[in-house]
Amino acid sequence: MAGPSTDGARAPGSTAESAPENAMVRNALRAGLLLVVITLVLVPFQSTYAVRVADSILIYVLLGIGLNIVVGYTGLLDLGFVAFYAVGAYTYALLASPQLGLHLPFLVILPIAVILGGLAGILLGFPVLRLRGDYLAIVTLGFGEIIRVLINNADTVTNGPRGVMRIDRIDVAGFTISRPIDFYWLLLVTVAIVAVIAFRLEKSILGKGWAAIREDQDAARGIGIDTTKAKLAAFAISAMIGSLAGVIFAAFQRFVSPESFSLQESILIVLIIVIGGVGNILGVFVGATVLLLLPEILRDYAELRMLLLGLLMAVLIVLRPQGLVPRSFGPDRLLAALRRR
Amino acid sequence: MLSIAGLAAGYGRKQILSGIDLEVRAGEIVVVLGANGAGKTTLLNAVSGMCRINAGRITFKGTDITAMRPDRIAAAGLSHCPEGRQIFQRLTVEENLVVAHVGRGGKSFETLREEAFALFPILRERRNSAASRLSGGQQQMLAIGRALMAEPDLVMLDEPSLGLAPKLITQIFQIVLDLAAAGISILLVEQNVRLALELGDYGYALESGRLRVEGGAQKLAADPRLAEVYLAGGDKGAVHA
Amino acid sequence: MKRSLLSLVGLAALVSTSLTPVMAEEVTIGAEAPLSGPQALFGVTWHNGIKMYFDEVNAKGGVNGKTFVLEQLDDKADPREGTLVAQKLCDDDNVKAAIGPFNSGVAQASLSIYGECGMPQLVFGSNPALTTQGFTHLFRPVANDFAQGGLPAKYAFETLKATKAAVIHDKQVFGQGVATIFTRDFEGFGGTVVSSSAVNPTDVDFTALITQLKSQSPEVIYLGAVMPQLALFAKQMKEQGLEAKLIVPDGGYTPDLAAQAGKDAAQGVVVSFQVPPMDASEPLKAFAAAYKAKFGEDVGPYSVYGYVIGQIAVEAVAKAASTEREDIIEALRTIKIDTAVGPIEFTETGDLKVAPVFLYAVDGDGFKLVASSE
Amino acid sequence: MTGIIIQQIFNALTIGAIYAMIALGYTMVYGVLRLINFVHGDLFMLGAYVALAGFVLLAPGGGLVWALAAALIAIAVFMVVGGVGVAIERTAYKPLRNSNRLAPMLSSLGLSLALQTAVQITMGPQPIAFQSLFPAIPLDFLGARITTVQIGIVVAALLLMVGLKLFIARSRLGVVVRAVSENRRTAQLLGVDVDKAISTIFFIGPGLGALGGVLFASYYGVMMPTMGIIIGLKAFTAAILGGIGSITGAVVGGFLLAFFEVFGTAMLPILTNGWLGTEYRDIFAFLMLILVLLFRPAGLFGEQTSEESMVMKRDF
Repeated sequence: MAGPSTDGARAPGSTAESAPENAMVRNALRAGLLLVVITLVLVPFQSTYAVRVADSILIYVLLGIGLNIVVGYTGLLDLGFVAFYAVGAYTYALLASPQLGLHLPFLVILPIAVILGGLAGILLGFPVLRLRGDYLAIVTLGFGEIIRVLINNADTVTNGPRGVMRIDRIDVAGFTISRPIDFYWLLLVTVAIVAVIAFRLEKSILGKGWAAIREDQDAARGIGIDTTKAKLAAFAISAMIGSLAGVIFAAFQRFVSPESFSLQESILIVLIIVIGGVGNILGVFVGATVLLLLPEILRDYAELRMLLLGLLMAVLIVLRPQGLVPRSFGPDRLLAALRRR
Repeated sequence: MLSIAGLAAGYGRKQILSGIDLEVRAGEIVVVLGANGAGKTTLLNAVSGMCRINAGRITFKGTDITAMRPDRIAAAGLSHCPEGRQIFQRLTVEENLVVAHVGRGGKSFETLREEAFALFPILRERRNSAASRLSGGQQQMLAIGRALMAEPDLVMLDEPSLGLAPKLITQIFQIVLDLAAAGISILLVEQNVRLALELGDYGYALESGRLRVEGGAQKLAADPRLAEVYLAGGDKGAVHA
Repeated sequence: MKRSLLSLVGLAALVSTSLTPVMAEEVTIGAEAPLSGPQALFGVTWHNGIKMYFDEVNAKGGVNGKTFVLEQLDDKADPREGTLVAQKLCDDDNVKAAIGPFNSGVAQASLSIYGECGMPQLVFGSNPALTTQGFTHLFRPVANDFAQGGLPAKYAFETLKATKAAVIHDKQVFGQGVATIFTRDFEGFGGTVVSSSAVNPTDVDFTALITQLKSQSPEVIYLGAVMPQLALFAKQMKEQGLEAKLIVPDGGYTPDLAAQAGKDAAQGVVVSFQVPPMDASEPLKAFAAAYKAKFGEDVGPYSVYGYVIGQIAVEAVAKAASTEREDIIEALRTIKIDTAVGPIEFTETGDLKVAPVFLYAVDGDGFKLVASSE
Repeated sequence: MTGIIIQQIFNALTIGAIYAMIALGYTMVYGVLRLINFVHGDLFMLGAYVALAGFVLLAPGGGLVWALAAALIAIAVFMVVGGVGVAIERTAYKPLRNSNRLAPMLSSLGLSLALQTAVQITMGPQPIAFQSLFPAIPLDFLGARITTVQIGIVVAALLLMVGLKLFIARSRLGVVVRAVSENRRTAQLLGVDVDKAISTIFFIGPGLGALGGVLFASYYGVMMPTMGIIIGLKAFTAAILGGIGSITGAVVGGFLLAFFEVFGTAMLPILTNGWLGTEYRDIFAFLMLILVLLFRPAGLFGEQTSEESMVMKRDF
């Protein structure tokens, strides 16, 4: 539209990059990071309950990073993300439990589940390519429900509402991963790897394409981005991460049933990324921590718990609609803060 | 009628206008000129409260309207015929008029509607058809007719001639003259410099969000700096489009 | 208004009891159930039953010098939350026994956690598979699906002389479980199941299904679901003029059935229940009255079971050698207690030794015994 | 056979009428704010509870007094829940009007949870029996059994919908509301008090939804704090099916979804020879929706506009 003003004297925000403030932000970031590292190191010394809560949070961080690719990077609202979580969880459950009498090793199932998840992502991606905004939201929601109902109804394979029981522990090279603390380390490593991959993707050519689609789909097409391919890639990669989270979840809980994959779960994951800050990996950590810790802290309040949680959710969003961590506070800024003296 | 002093305005963090002083007197036609992207539309939006004002003061009929809400400004008698006409496509012609009738001057809707139909007889013919089915010229007429429903003291017109056939342009401008003759002040943003200065009493030329030249219409038409505005602004506009 | 007044009275009572000098040893019992979300109805009223018994015991000064504290935790009927609740209770050394989970799925996910910390667990989920996995800490003071689905089939075929039945369930662990047993047994007797359908657990409209059933003219309809679906189905059956005997599982044994279905529609609906006739059991009658006085509402679908579980837990703690978890498990293994629903003992696997089931038919404002498994 | 078909048609009409009433609220709010107002399903629930409170307060007898009381209660429900709707908009959505589109949607999710739990805490989680607004007399009609409640619901819903359509089409406020939903900025530029128009929508939408809740409770005879979730989701699906933002679309979508469901339940086992049972009904409804959207990406009556993505374009 119009050219920028020649005198930026009164333009708000132009001072945001000034040196003293930046130093403050840098110190805050460093302090925050230190706090996170201390927490992560301290978790293993807490009660098993605390470790279990940490495991839960990390699973949702994983899910959040996955969904963030579609919602945050590409700007498409996916309300059926839990379907991919279910694909992963049931793949592991069925291939490593007495249910079908199969007991494949974890390292064999993992790639199968991730590939199946990716295929499910593409399957969902196709019909929604033409849809935008809320139409896309409702179709993805429907897809999530379809997968859940299919699992619930296919009794002969999935044991229906009774779920798959006695799922195998993870055995890798003689190490058994079964205690909450084992999963804590496994999840920590997985989250770290996935976060780095997601971050690299965001900065890649593909990531730039996603950003273009998010800003303006028509314009993105106009500058030669293959939006079909980019969107399908987003759905597939996000689904693969969701499926991976599902595998770990199934191995951790050693029982999966359809009720773990309800619409509420999808919404919870969307909330995690929005409360944390859409499109921001750091935000996913913050969002998952807030949204999983709050119900735990409030657990003793029985009925009041959900009332308080609901109100807090609304208040948080009204006060900080852009999320607790703004997009500009991405990992790049964190890295920069660490590098610079 | 309208006076602007030291105005700086823009959208969000982007500042577009700065240091604007402008004056429209009663019954006068004032034209705002400038290349694409010079900030003309932003100027009108700033007056009607549609963008962020960072500094300066806008008074209308002696009242400070700088921080006022757009609907209050319109209800105070300052109509804005926006860029691209902004007709409600899904409403009928008559419904478009209904929306704009805010009951300011006390005239009934029927009276005002008849006045608008008298100005633009074609609107009477098409009163019940969806506005989306009107031609560009008819839509422009509707936009002006609609702006008059608030019984305004001042009408701001944003490029009313854009995309219209020459014959229609003449017709529209004739009506602008009639309105001014009836005592309504006009603030006109126009691309067509020659026509605008023929029509107007006074003119301002913007360049990159600042005032470059101003003066009586004839004097301005002869001012060599006016051409520079378009040349310089044209380049800038091309760069920042 | 009335409710808040009542709860005020309750609070006053609570305060007055807690003001009395504490001589007794406090024993904390954890209880988990869905207290929020769509299944809150079951969890809250079930817990109310437990709470009632604990309060009664505490008001009398406890048992064997022990008073009882109920720690209620919400699991939202979500297996994942259930594992966290289980771990939380396990980690808390004050918690001597756990009641719950309410749902079979949540139970399955958390069984091993309770097992690993040696927590005596009184589970409510009815999935028969729960007690077949070799856990020694686990007890189920409630009939599993086999008991509840079998008697109705026998009753339908032998007493009602029905040969055609339609089976419907809500595609949940419990509903599908009892419906499967009903189908198996009814066909085993030689009856025909003319149609088998599932509805969503959240459905409230069965008119389309009922219209379809009308054309199949079954004599008996077995509906494996929970309240309020049982009442809604009865009501809509009546409205659409579907003439068949409706048999439902224990969730329907509540005054709500007649209140929500309408007295007319509820007449003759057959409900299976683990509890002998109300009139024969004084404690039960007293229970219903006391419950209403205490919570200001009618007994919930599983409140009686909650009360009974409370009785079992208190008895086990009272009889145990110490309040250590393993001693309470020992006590449960050999427990013999006369509860509000009759005598209870556990088998090796933790199931009920005798799981009597009774069939009642709605008759006027109450229930009339029509058959029993004994 | 004809009896069954007529019966099923009436079953579908009754459910459809209720879906349509709720779908209207979703579509109206969406039309103006581009917001999926998740709390709408819970306002529907609130309507039933307010009506119950009305009955308890008035304790009407039979006959005319009853009819009068029922009418009074209906008005009270509309006003109270409408007021709640306006209050919610003012506190939870207005501050978010210029932020990304996900924010108000999630704030509505939070409120939905809060409202549900609040009712659950004050009224108890158990279903409460609800006396029907209409007398229940079964009528036999060409082999079908129809009750006067069903007829009452369909008639009441249709009257309200016609009323709404007239209000939107004819009254000045209705025209203004349409103008605001088409282009909020321009309407404001023309002197329209946009907040007032939005408040109007947040009054009428929830009001209608609440009356839908009363009709629902009348039909099924039962209400509970969580009843808004599923119905809300279905009504929202209906709104999307019809083309969200379009009033006609919401009504048609509501009835269409009800027909899909009812005939899906009836025909699925027959068509697939028992292979797919009624448990696949919801899948069937969603598949139909996806199919419709594949051919008409903006629903049946929706306007195909180049819409921005759900997530914010810029974050200033």
